[in-house]
Amino acid sequence: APTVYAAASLREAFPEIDSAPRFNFAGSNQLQTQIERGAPADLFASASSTEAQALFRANRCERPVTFATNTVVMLVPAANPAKLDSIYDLKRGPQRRLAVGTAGVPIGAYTRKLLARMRLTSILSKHIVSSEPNVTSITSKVALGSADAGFAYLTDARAAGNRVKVIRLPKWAQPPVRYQACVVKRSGVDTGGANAFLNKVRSSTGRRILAKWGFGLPPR
Amino acid sequence: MRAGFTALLALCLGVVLAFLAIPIVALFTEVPLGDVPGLLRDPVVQDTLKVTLRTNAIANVLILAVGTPAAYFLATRHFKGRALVITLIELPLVLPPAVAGIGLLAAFGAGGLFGGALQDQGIILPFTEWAVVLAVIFVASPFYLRQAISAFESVDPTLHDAARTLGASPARTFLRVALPLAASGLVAGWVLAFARGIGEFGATIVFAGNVRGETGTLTLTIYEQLEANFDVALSIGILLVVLSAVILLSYKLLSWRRSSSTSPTPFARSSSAPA
Amino acid sequence: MRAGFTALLALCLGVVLAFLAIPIVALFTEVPLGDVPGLLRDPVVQDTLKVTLRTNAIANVLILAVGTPAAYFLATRHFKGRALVITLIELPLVLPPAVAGIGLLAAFGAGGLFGGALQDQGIILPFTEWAVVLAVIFVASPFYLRQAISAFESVDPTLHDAARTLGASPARTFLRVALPLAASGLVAGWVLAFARGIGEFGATIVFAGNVRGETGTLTLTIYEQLEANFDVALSIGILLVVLSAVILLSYKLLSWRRSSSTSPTPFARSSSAPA
Amino acid sequence: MATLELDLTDPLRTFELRARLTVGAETFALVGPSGAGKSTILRHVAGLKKPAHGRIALGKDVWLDTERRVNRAPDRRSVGLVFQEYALFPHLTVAANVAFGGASPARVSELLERLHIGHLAGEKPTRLSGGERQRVAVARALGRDPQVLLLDEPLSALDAHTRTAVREELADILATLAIPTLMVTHDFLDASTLADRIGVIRDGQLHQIGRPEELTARPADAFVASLTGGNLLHGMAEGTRVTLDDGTVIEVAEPATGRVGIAVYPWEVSVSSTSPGAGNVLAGTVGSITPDRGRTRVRVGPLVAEVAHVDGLERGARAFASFAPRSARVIQ
Amino acid sequence: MATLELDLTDPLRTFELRARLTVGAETFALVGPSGAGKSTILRHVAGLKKPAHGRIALGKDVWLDTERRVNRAPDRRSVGLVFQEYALFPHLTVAANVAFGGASPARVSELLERLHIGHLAGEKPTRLSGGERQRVAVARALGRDPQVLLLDEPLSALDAHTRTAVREELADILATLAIPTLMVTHDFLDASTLADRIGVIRDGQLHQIGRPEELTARPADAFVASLTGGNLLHGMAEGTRVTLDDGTVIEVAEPATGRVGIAVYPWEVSVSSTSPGAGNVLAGTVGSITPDRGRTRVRVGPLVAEVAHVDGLERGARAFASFAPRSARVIQ
Ligand SMILES: Nc1ncnc2c1ncn2[C@@H]1O[C@H](COP(=O)(O)OP(=O)(O)OP(=O)(O)O)[C@@H](O)[C@H]1O
Ligand SMILES: Nc1ncnc2c1ncn2[C@@H]1O[C@H](COP(=O)(O)OP(=O)(O)OP(=O)(O)O)[C@@H](O)[C@H]1O
Ligand code: MOO
Ligand SMILES: [Mg+2]
Ligand SMILES: [Mg+2]
Repeated sequence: APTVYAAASLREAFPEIDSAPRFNFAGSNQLQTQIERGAPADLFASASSTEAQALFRANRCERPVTFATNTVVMLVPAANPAKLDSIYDLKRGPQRRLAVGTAGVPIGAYTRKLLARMRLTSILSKHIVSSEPNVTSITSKVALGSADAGFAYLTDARAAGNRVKVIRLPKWAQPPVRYQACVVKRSGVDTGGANAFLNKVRSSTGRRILAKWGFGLPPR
Repeated sequence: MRAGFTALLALCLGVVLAFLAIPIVALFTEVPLGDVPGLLRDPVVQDTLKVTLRTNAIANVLILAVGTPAAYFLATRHFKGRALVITLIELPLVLPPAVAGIGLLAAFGAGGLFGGALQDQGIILPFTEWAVVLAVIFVASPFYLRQAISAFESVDPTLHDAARTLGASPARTFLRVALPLAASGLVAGWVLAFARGIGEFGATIVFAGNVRGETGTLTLTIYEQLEANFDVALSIGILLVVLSAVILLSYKLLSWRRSSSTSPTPFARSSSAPA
Repeated sequence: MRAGFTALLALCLGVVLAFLAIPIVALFTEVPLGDVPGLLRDPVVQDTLKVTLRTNAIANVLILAVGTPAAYFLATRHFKGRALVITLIELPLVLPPAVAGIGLLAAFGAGGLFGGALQDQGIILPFTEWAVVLAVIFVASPFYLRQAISAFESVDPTLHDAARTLGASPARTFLRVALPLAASGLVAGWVLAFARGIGEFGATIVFAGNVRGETGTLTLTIYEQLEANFDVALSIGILLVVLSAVILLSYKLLSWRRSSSTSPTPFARSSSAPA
Repeated sequence: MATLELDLTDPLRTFELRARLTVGAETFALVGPSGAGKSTILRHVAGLKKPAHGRIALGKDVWLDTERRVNRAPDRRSVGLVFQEYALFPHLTVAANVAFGGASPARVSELLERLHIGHLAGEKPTRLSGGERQRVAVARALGRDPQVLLLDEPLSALDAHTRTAVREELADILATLAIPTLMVTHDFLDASTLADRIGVIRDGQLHQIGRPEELTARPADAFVASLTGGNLLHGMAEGTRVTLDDGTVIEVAEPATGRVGIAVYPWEVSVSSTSPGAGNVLAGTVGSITPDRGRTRVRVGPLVAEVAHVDGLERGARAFASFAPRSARVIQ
Repeated sequence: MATLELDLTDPLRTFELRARLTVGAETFALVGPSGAGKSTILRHVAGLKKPAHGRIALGKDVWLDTERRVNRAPDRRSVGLVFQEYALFPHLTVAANVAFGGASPARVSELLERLHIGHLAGEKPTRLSGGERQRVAVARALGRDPQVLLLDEPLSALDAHTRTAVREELADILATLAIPTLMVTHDFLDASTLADRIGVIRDGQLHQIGRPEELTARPADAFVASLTGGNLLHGMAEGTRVTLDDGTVIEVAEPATGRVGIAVYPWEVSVSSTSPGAGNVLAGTVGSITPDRGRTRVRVGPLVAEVAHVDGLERGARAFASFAPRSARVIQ
């Protein structure tokens, strides 16, 4: 079975598509670094095009393909102690504690883009911001109540279940969140296995499962 | 005033105990304890448990097998630079695990000091099970070595001499005298090293990644599962707390039984810690 | 055959040393050492350094101030349940830091056991400097306590009795006899605790988050910069290695000078480890 | 000078300690086997251990009274305790050790001079010889000007030849102090040189109290007999005739019945190669022959004799040891 | 039985150890102050320490020859070593301790019986008394059937009263062994009871070798004089007249010149309250008066005397100690 390095946000969907591969879920940029450092990955599934394209340019993987899209949302703890009902609440009121991805990780980059479009960049300096290395730690901060709010993907909100509440963000502000996958180039790579898995992801079953977990789907 | 001093001491102890106990107690309040067994049957947890046990078993066997003779050498032989060697052995103790992970990558990773040579042999260490083993050895072995050296040092050297004049070779002296007499100290060191290895995170995530069924240990899984399956993460946490407490307590009971049956000074203050 | 035994021991030691030294050496080969000072002047690193020093200073002061009397109490008083208390104190040693972080959250986080009560007082711990301090105390204090207990235990109790019959109150006996005689053991324990605190990651990230200038410590920054700015991560890593080595070595030199000037038995084997 | 009175009961591990003593301005030696409870009594007096019941008073000053719930802390009792291994503070100089109890610098110098260790004032205890350490320990105990002095085996850590000198010196110091002094020792010569009275303690009980020569003259039990240097024989008594276990019949001074021990001192035994006509005679093989302080120690069978000459006797030869009936002290 | 020959040079911390000895089937005692190098010699013989130069041989069997680069490991030398604190293996039973050297179970039982500790075979050493431990240590050393026996202060860890009994027992064992035996002790009585010859060592040099009575008769130096129990006086000699440091003039047997020591044994000193006409007389204050083994020990000024009676003498009184000129042994 191939070894699949995938963005943390894919943690629920991928094993459901096929539980055979060995998975490594982490921040996309962390996985990119690991592959650059010789990690024995066969397939890389990134939460943005940046990481996959970087590997492709370095001739460390085949041409990346887009297989899913996602939506950035704001999460608040189920109890919502800071009483946040909209992102605009962050412009007012007292200092809040926010969990935001670091600029280097896809979710962090998307969040900053989104806030820029909404002209809300100031909230990153107004509030206490914890820089998180991947979506997992963002959602967990919110789920555990140590952050009053966090920015993550819609899909993570689903996974976190009833511990968090989703606050949708305007469609017009959404950056294009494109998940790209590429087959790794290295000696001993399991190209066959990697392609087989990638095909499963892009098959209709795969697309159905991705959709079930809240991902958007690129046109066929 | 003088009763005050003891009261002050007791107060400090109370503060310490409260502070250390509260988070552990709180852990148990967060999760429906009845669900724990079910959550632990989750295949992710099962995989993780297997990886953790396998890698730690290998690492601990290596630590004991190579570390014990090395510690004996350091405890009984005197040579120039011995202090430096011991400092080197203790260095990983004070090294942040992430830095240790970077160091391991720099040494054995692709493009690392030895990475190329290893790769030519077809050996890839980073992000494999062996990377976990190496990471655990690197961070945990100093705990064992340190305690083992002092355990061997505290064996009365005249017992060693006595064995030699009674016709025992150096190897037999080691096996029949030094080893049994240092045993409780060695076990104490091993308990610490084992615990440190089980809890290892930083060096592993950097050097081995978190590949399910391969390098994904219990501790890594806790971080990964914190988001979605908070209850799974907590269950693993509780499993680890209980495991740790059982190991610690059984070691205590063991050494307490030993010492109470052979203690030469019945009024010596009972030693608290595996010192 | 008999030369073989010593050779075997030396071989094991060689393997241990090589394995522990290689990653540390490799670390230095990875980064252009000339750039390190420049990288360390990066404002991110500066902020981080300040947070690390401030939080660790507070944590260490608290550990020493409260831990020392508590350890003295445990070392000199005998009461029922003492073994249990000591096990409780050692439990955080074997607790994975992430679990410790969850425990701290469960205790002091919003919605935690005491979180509500604290919040009513206007105290919110997560994402603040105090959360880092608590996390450091929780994971590091057992190292100090454990060593401090055994340091106080190894002070000959008849010296304590002697001080009392010479008219010293319990407090004076503690200050003039127990403290100076246990000093080197206390420092050894403190070195370990300090190092553990500086390297702390798991509990901090879970409980305190990574807020720049507030909870972003050196170790957290290493993880954060590992992908973004590997050279910065490495520079911090090297800074920490050097810092650790300096602390260890200066402690060794200190205790070596002490012991060589007052050692009662000139032929006692020189004690290696701050045991 | 006040008198130290103590009356204690304390259940120890294997027996109950009971001690009742009055010590004036004199030195009282507690002698007894290991584990008899000697050190425990000193710890009671110093306040380092609390007995189950009892009373300790120095004159009118009550240090302990379990009935009235009085129990002064050690630092509030005026005692000087010299510990068996001296328990000097290893991190302090000799002068600082002596000053620990509150002695002024002048008093410290005076004490050091008096004990001939003035030149060691700046040394650390670990660099001293056994005899020097002992002197520091005594100086430190005296530094508090105690009203009671306690010495726990003050000479046992010393070499055989240092011991003689230190013993005489200590004797002079104790003679000038004139405060109640309780001393523990294993050695009868130490006790008889240093103490005015000796109490023999075994299993927590004071079995015999008396001046050294009284103990030698009438050892109350086998322990005292062997402590004072006597040989011990066993047998069945019927009046003044005792049939020893090897069948020999001897005459003793005091009549007794049943199983008894017989103490015979070496210096009251004669040895010859031919059987003497009179007295009690034991035949046996000659064991070790040792010159000892102007006399010769010879072992013949079960008896050690100290005699002026051993003409014609050799190891392994047959010989006869004899002693007068009044030298055969009966021990029940 | 082979003879043990040794000839060693070894620079130690503060002096150079030099020892040249031949020990036949006898017991040789090394006596000397702490740090003299006694234990070091035993360690050399056992092979636990290598001297800088030298040769050790048992008959034709060469154990060490630094010139020929021969140096047998300790386990290949046939020695039994009884350590000062016995060094019993605390984790093994008494029987297992004795069997450690390879003795068969039958031999182990035999040794235990011979040393009267058969009933302790199953005990751990920590549960034994001092005397019992000593016996186990001897049994263990004998368990290897060594051709050389080494004893490092075998009695020093024992109580004064256990010591006498164990000493006599050990004397019997050594007498029957008949192998070269080297023993270290601080105590002259131990040495003279157990050993055939005594070597007095100080600062690594053997100062005097002889039988016990020879050492007493002619102590070679101040150390031997005090070891054998003598008083030591100092003064300036001119022929057979010596002016002591306090001004008293005495007569000695052998002529000498310059600064000398004078050894006088207590049992050759008489004491009286009036000045005797003849002999050497020292006046002084009476110090301690102690009954000691059938005699009385009295200190008068700098002299200790052992006399039969002290009629009319009291501590603090003035008295006269006298001794014959031939009792005043001159020490250069
Ligand atoms: N705190 C205690 N509680 C109960 N029993 C004790 C305590 N301390 C000592 N003992 C017991 O009391 C007995 C007397 O001990 P102690 O130290 O007084 O003996 P000792 O006569 O001084 O012996 P030694 O000559 O060996 O010093 C011992 O048998 C010991 O086991
Ligand atoms: N390995 C060594 N190297 C150098 N010097 C040593 C060594 N071992 C001991 N010494 C020194 O040699 C001297 C003799 O020591 P040794 O133990 O033989 O004395 P000892 O006569 O047995 O004394 P004691 O009666 O106290 O046991 C001491 O002064 C010690 O400092
Ligand atoms: O790569 Mo992620 O899924 O933004 O943490
Ligand atoms: Mg005692
Ligand atoms: Mg010695």
